[in-house]
Amino acid sequence: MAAAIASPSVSIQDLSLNFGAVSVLQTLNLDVAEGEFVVLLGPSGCGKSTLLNCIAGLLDISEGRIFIKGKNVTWEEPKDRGIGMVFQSYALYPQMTVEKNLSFGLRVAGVPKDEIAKRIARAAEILQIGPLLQRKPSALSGGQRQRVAIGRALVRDVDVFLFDEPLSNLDAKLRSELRVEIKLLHRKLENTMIYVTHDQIEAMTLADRIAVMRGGVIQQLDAPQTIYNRPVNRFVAGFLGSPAMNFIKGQLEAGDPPVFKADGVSVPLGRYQFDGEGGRAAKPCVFGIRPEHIAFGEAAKAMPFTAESTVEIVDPMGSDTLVWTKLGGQILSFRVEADKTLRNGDAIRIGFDPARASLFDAETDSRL
Amino acid sequence: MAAAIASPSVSIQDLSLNFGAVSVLQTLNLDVAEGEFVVLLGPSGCGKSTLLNCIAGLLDISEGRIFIKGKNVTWEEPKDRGIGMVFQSYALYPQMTVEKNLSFGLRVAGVPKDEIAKRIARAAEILQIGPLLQRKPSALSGGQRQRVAIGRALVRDVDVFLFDEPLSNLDAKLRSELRVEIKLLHRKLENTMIYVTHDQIEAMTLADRIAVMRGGVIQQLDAPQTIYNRPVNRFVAGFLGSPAMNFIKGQLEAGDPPVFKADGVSVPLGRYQFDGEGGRAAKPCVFGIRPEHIAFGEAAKAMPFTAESTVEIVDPMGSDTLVWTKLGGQILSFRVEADKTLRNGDAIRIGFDPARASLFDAETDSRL
Amino acid sequence: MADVSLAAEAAAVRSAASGPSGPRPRHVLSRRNIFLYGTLIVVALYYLLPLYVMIVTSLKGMPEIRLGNIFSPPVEITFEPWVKAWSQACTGLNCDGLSRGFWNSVRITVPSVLLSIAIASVNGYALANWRFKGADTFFVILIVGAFIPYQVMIYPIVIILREIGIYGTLTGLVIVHSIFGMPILTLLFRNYFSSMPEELFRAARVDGAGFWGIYLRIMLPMSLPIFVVAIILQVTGIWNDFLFGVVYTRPDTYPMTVQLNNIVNSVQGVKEYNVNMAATILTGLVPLIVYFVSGKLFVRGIAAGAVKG
Amino acid sequence: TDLEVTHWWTSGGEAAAVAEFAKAFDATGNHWVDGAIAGSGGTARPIMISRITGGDPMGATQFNHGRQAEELVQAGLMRDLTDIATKGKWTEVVRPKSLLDSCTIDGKIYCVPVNIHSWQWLWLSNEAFQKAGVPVPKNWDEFVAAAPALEKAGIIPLAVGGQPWQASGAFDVLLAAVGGSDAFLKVYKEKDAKFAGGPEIAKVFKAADDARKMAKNTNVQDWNQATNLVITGKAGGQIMGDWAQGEFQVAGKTAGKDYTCLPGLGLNEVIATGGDAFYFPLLKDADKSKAQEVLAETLLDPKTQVAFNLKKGSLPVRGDVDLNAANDCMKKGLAILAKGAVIPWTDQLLSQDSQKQKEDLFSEFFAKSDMTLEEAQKRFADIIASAD
Amino acid sequence: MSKSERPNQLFRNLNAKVASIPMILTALVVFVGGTAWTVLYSFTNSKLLPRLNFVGIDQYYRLWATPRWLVSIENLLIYGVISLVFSLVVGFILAALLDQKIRFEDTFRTIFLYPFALSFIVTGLVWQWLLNPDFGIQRVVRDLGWTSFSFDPLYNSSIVIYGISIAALWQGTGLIMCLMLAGLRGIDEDIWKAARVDGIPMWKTYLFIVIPMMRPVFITTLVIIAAGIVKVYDLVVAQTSGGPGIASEVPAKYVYDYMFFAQNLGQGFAASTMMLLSVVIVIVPWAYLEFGGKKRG
Ligand SMILES: Nc1ncnc2c1ncn2[C@@H]1O[C@H](COP(=O)(O)OP(=O)(O)OP(=O)(O)O)[C@@H](O)[C@H]1O
Ligand SMILES: Nc1ncnc2c1ncn2[C@@H]1O[C@H](COP(=O)(O)OP(=O)(O)OP(=O)(O)O)[C@@H](O)[C@H]1O
Ligand SMILES: [Mg+2]
Ligand SMILES: [Mg+2]
Repeated sequence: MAAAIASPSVSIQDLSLNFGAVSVLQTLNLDVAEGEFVVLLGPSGCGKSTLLNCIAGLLDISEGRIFIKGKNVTWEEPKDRGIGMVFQSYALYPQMTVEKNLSFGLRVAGVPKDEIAKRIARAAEILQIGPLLQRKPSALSGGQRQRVAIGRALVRDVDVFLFDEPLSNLDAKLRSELRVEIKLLHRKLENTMIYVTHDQIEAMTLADRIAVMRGGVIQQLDAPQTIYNRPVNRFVAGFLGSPAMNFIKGQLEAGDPPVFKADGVSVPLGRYQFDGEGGRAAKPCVFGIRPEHIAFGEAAKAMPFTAESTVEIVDPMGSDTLVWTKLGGQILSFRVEADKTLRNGDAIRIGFDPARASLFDAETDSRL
Repeated sequence: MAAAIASPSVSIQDLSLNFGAVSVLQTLNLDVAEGEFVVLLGPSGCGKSTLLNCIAGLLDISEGRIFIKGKNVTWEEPKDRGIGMVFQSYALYPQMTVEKNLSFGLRVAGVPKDEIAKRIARAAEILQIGPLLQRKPSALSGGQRQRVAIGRALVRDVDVFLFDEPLSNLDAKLRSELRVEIKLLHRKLENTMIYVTHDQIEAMTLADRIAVMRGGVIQQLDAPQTIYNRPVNRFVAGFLGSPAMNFIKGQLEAGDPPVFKADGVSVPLGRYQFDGEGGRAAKPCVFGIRPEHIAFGEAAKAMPFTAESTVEIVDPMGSDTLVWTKLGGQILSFRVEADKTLRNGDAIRIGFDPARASLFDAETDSRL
Repeated sequence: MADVSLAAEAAAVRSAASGPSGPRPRHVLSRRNIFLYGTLIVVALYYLLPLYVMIVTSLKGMPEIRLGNIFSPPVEITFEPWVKAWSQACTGLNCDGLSRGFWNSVRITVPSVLLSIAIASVNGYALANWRFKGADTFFVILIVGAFIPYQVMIYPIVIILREIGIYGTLTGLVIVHSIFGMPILTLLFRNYFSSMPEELFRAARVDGAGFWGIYLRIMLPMSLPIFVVAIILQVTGIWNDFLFGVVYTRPDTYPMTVQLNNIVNSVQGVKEYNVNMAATILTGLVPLIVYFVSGKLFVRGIAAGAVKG
Repeated sequence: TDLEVTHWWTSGGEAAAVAEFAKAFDATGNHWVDGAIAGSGGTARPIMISRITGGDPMGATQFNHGRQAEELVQAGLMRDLTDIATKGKWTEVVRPKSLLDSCTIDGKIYCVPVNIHSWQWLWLSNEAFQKAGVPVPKNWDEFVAAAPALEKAGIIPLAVGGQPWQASGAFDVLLAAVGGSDAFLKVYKEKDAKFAGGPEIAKVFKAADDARKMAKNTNVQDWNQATNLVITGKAGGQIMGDWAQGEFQVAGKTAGKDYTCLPGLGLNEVIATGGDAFYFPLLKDADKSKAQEVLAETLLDPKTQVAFNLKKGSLPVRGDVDLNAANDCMKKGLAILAKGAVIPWTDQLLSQDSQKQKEDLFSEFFAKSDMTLEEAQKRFADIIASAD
Repeated sequence: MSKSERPNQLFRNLNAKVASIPMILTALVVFVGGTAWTVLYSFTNSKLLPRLNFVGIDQYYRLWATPRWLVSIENLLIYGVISLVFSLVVGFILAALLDQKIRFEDTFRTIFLYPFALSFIVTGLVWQWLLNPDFGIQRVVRDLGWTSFSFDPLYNSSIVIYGISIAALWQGTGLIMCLMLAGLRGIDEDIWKAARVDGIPMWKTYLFIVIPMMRPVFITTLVIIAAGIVKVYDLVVAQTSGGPGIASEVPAKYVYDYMFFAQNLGQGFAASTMMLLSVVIVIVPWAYLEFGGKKRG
């Protein structure tokens, strides 16, 4: 984890939250630096929306404190926290036109008319909702509503933006466009953003750091590449990446280099970077390797580790094809370009570089 | 478009629908075969949900006819159409627990108690909502609500399922799991499915055929690979694929082989498969090539067409990296593996096979 | 791991710095509470003042009322007016007070309330969710009907009931109550149902529920607050109704309001204010109990979380 | 046989009076089913009429005798009582004769008058005059003269409640007292609009203006609240019908000592014969029809009459009964009746419609001190002109 | 191909139509029928019993020449505006206060609502007492030393109609509050959250977001109040009987008095036809805009 941030924009300390008997967040700590873009990732129901709601001051927390811009806002009203928020359920004002929805907060804040018009025009352009400005939410499609909800946050001039899955109902094209827009916006405004998403591409491309949550606890908070390449535990490893990381159960055998052994395979781990020394002791462990890190055919030969195998299933996915095979008696998938013609039963050679693998303690699931 | 299906499960004929002055669907025709899995794709607001609602009988259509299982159901009640539906907005019954939500349709249909219990147990297992069964929708997270909404359709034993973005609020892991489940379910039940999604992977992996819509009109209805590789027009080409297809404006020059010319580049189209003869005449056109079909470095040399270029932007995306460069004075992106280290300004060689490109008339935007 | 402990340390350092933490405190005497409860209590006093006068008066004897101050508490508390109102006051020759009509009132009120709410809520539901051609026209007529003074309709209704042959029966009265309750109640339900998210209705239709299924199982449980309002309206209206109760029934089924009216409304003769007050409070008790009990059904935010968008 | 009888006598004294009828009727072997509906006729009448026209008539029903039931009779819904009347020699016993006239339509008798209520009384509080230091007046004029003294003592000279019929009734009483019986009949019976607009009636309006000024501080609605002002000495007097006496009695006051009653305002000692009567709807059931006959006879039975009227505080319709138990004021009334100084009351002379218009006029007149006498008289004449 | 025909319109939504039969019958037979009957007889000189003895527009002529009718109309307008404005405002504010998750909500709600349960025959009397200058509030205040205090709204012709409204509000706002409360309870929590984040003050949230969302409830309330206003009768009778003089007369009382006291049905019918006519002129166009046309109100 990165060192403590000197003057965090948003700082959450020992936050706990219960809904009656259900404990949703447990002594959660999170520091977000000024101007940072943090993405919250985690399985459905892990408490991401709840966390955002706590930061916004919309839920009364059970314990802990929240600082925004160095100010303790634990007991502040949402409006005094300097935040803008996009709700997962949109929460548009149903009787107002799109334009009114966008401008209402500004008008209340007393922003001058032409300034409002300017900001709305800008948001409408970014979000491509110009022609919808005079409609009411009930006459909009799901994606259109979502865009209006984003627009409502965008027009506000605040330090901290909270986005709860703002792009989930949009098509890929629009999504990638908006992703770019949000990134640009962030660069320009330099405000802090906390962003919940399910889309890993979104997470990877947008985030300065990603917080992976599970059951109300942050598992890992790190730069996207670190999270992707050096997940701290098996949950994080498995959660990120699509298609998911392959896991092969086996045994770590001490030695120099240590070797990973599973049914008929042994992978020398000379190039693997252990997390400290303790990890090198012999113990049952799980070996993880991402499908895209597995080479095949000619390329495989160049890899530090290679093996023979047969194709079990071929799954075309448009731009690439996913191929399922077996290693050490356990299922393994890897990606090949879509034009490679492989058939079930074809004998193939695969290979990878153990330096890119991840090794987890079979018991504690944490990285070795 | 594929030839008319002999005995379609769902057949939509000349369907039009207006909301007052706004015309949302225009003389739309769609035949879905028995047991087929059709995915509707299209930009936000193009009328996908509206189309599903029409099929379900929830909107009174303005014109046309709808057949389900050979029966004209244009004026039938939704309940008499033998359909199950997942709503984009979930539409859970707020006063009922999750369990009641799931069992409602069955209880209405008079399914025996133990049968209901069995089906719910199964749906709960698939959707991982077992522990939530006694909660009310208001105590669920967004994703959990969505799963309940899916469950409500799953437990029903119907011929036609209509899914409106059923996975949009789920995390990647769950999404891919459910995708598999839905696929398996479809194989097992062999019922017809019409499925709206924004996720191209979902569309590509699930669909027997994909219908790409735009502004209430179906642009192309074909197998996923065909749509991906041979889009009928520039809209479809640009809409599918992420990162999106590169488009280069230029001129088609007749000859044998015909040649595509743009500022300083000329691509011989000997290997390109034209749509009929008319396309070969000289005219302004747009040349489209997908980022993943562009080879780089060594691999580029083997390609029928190669060119020199410089790297403009490098955009890491986790498993791969997107590289932006220029061709014929126009921007071009291509994908390289994440570990390839490229820097802005690097001189590189790229290449591709024109057979994999798509050529569009600059005026009509349709495929040549 | 080292980093984690470092961060924790840093956090520990900062949390030593004092500042609010934990749940937002709820001050009993916050400005908001003082304003809120202050306003409520002041308004409540205005509402309670007449009740106070009524109760005080009902506990005084007539001489004290003749002379005294209406606000002064009774010098000598007497429950006689209450006893008299309940069991001794005469309707003409029958001197058994309000108790006489009590069961009649119950027998009139229960079916009338049930029937009128049932009919009107179904109407409202049909109008809001199953619009058919011409429905609006009937509805507008109904709304205009809400403005017709009851008295004007007495004779036409007498004629109608006479022609169907249910004049003077309990059935006739129940129907009359349903008819006059219909405009307002239908409006009430129609508007409430139409503010419900349409997707719910659609989902239920796809789930195979028909007209009645959706009504009973989806709409009804979601609209408890409005049913409470309807019950309040109807119980009060019908329980306190005098005109219809007496015009469209026979003496043996007169409701207790006839007795109340008799106690209160004698033009020539002595007015026993204390008995009047007691009788009024007694008569009002049944609706009051209904209010209090049904008030629990004012559930908070029932539709919350149902729908996105 | 059970016979349902509807009426609007529901207060204590009234109910006790009705009980006498019931007792007498039950004694004949029939059964009086009581259908009391309180309120004034305005509440009760639509109910009764609905019942009758709705095809579910009661056995007998009270109306103010006079013109209220005229149309029901004309519509053939009421029973002709001529036979019974002939048998009971009603024409001879009922006194004054005008009572029976109001029951007679096209030569047939349709109702049984049961009592006489008279309006012509001025009730005075002896205590109030004592306080003001003036003698208790003997007639209206003295009363008007004493008003300033009363006012000085903080006493309202004349109490007139806010209900419209009180103002209108007070005017009618003034008309008969100040204008005289002839004028009264000329206006209300002959409906001579010109006369009503003329100088003689202007005098009455002058008196009414006095009354209006004397009454201007009355801040009560109900007639009995107004009476109460007199009882407690807060007001000097009140023009009200004989039913006011009940209030004095309940309050334990004695006529002559605590209060004084002046019939005909002490100017013109006449009594108007308003009152109540019973009508019998036409029934199909032969048994009930029989019972109706019995009831009709019972109502006019001398014993029943005495018992009833003593309780009710009204005068009996038969001259041949003995009323020793009557109190002071009642005896005064009886004496006047015996002299034959009677006039018919407006109930018998005017349609309810005209009555109502009159009420509207006078309640406005009494409340609006800036309404001129000329204007009021002109409107009064208009009402008389269109009266029927 | 023949199957593609729209099915007979009569059988679409058949259940809904069947369920609406009571409403249709009521609307047609009772309201339209009854109204037509009333209008017809308003052209006759019916007295105690309805009789078809036509006299043209005589009844109307007389009606509009009657000062009491004119006063009634004026009073109705004043009373209508006052009670409409105040019961909406007060009712809504009370509901909003009760909606703050307060303690004893049940108790407060019942207190505000109880007057609705009590018959006005007697509560009218109590208000008459309370407002009586001789022994009501005025007297109490004067006894406390403020001798010039004057508060006698029921006994002063020029303000009596306002005085009547005091009791009207006391009796009627509770119900309005309940209606509003029911409406408030139907509003999605997320809307509140969104407004809080947007920094919209509570009162503005109510005014600009919540109230417009409650439009259907307001319409219902409006109709209930308006119908109550047009029909107002008991209230006046119980407190002033239309007095002092005719200062607090209202049209419904005119109708009632002339139908049943004056036994002049023709006049009563003419007056009620006038009332109905004005209601129709206001309501029908509005109702068509509100309820007709659009798919959902
Ligand atoms: N009630 C309505 N009145 C007018 N226009 C409407 C109404 N409902 C939807 N529309 C419009 O119809 C078009 C199609 O809507 P639809 O909901 O079918 O889109 P969609 O394809 O499902 O989009 P999304 O992917 O964003 O959900 C949209 O442009 C929308 O604005
Ligand atoms: N009012 C409530 N009462 C009880 N439990 C609740 C309530 N609201 C949410 N929860 C539970 O709290 C947990 C966290 O919910 P939250 O909405 O924060 O999830 P999330 O991470 O946003 O999920 P998603 O990605 O599906 O939106 C869930 O398990 C949910 O069921
Ligand atoms: Mg969430
Ligand atoms: Mg949609």
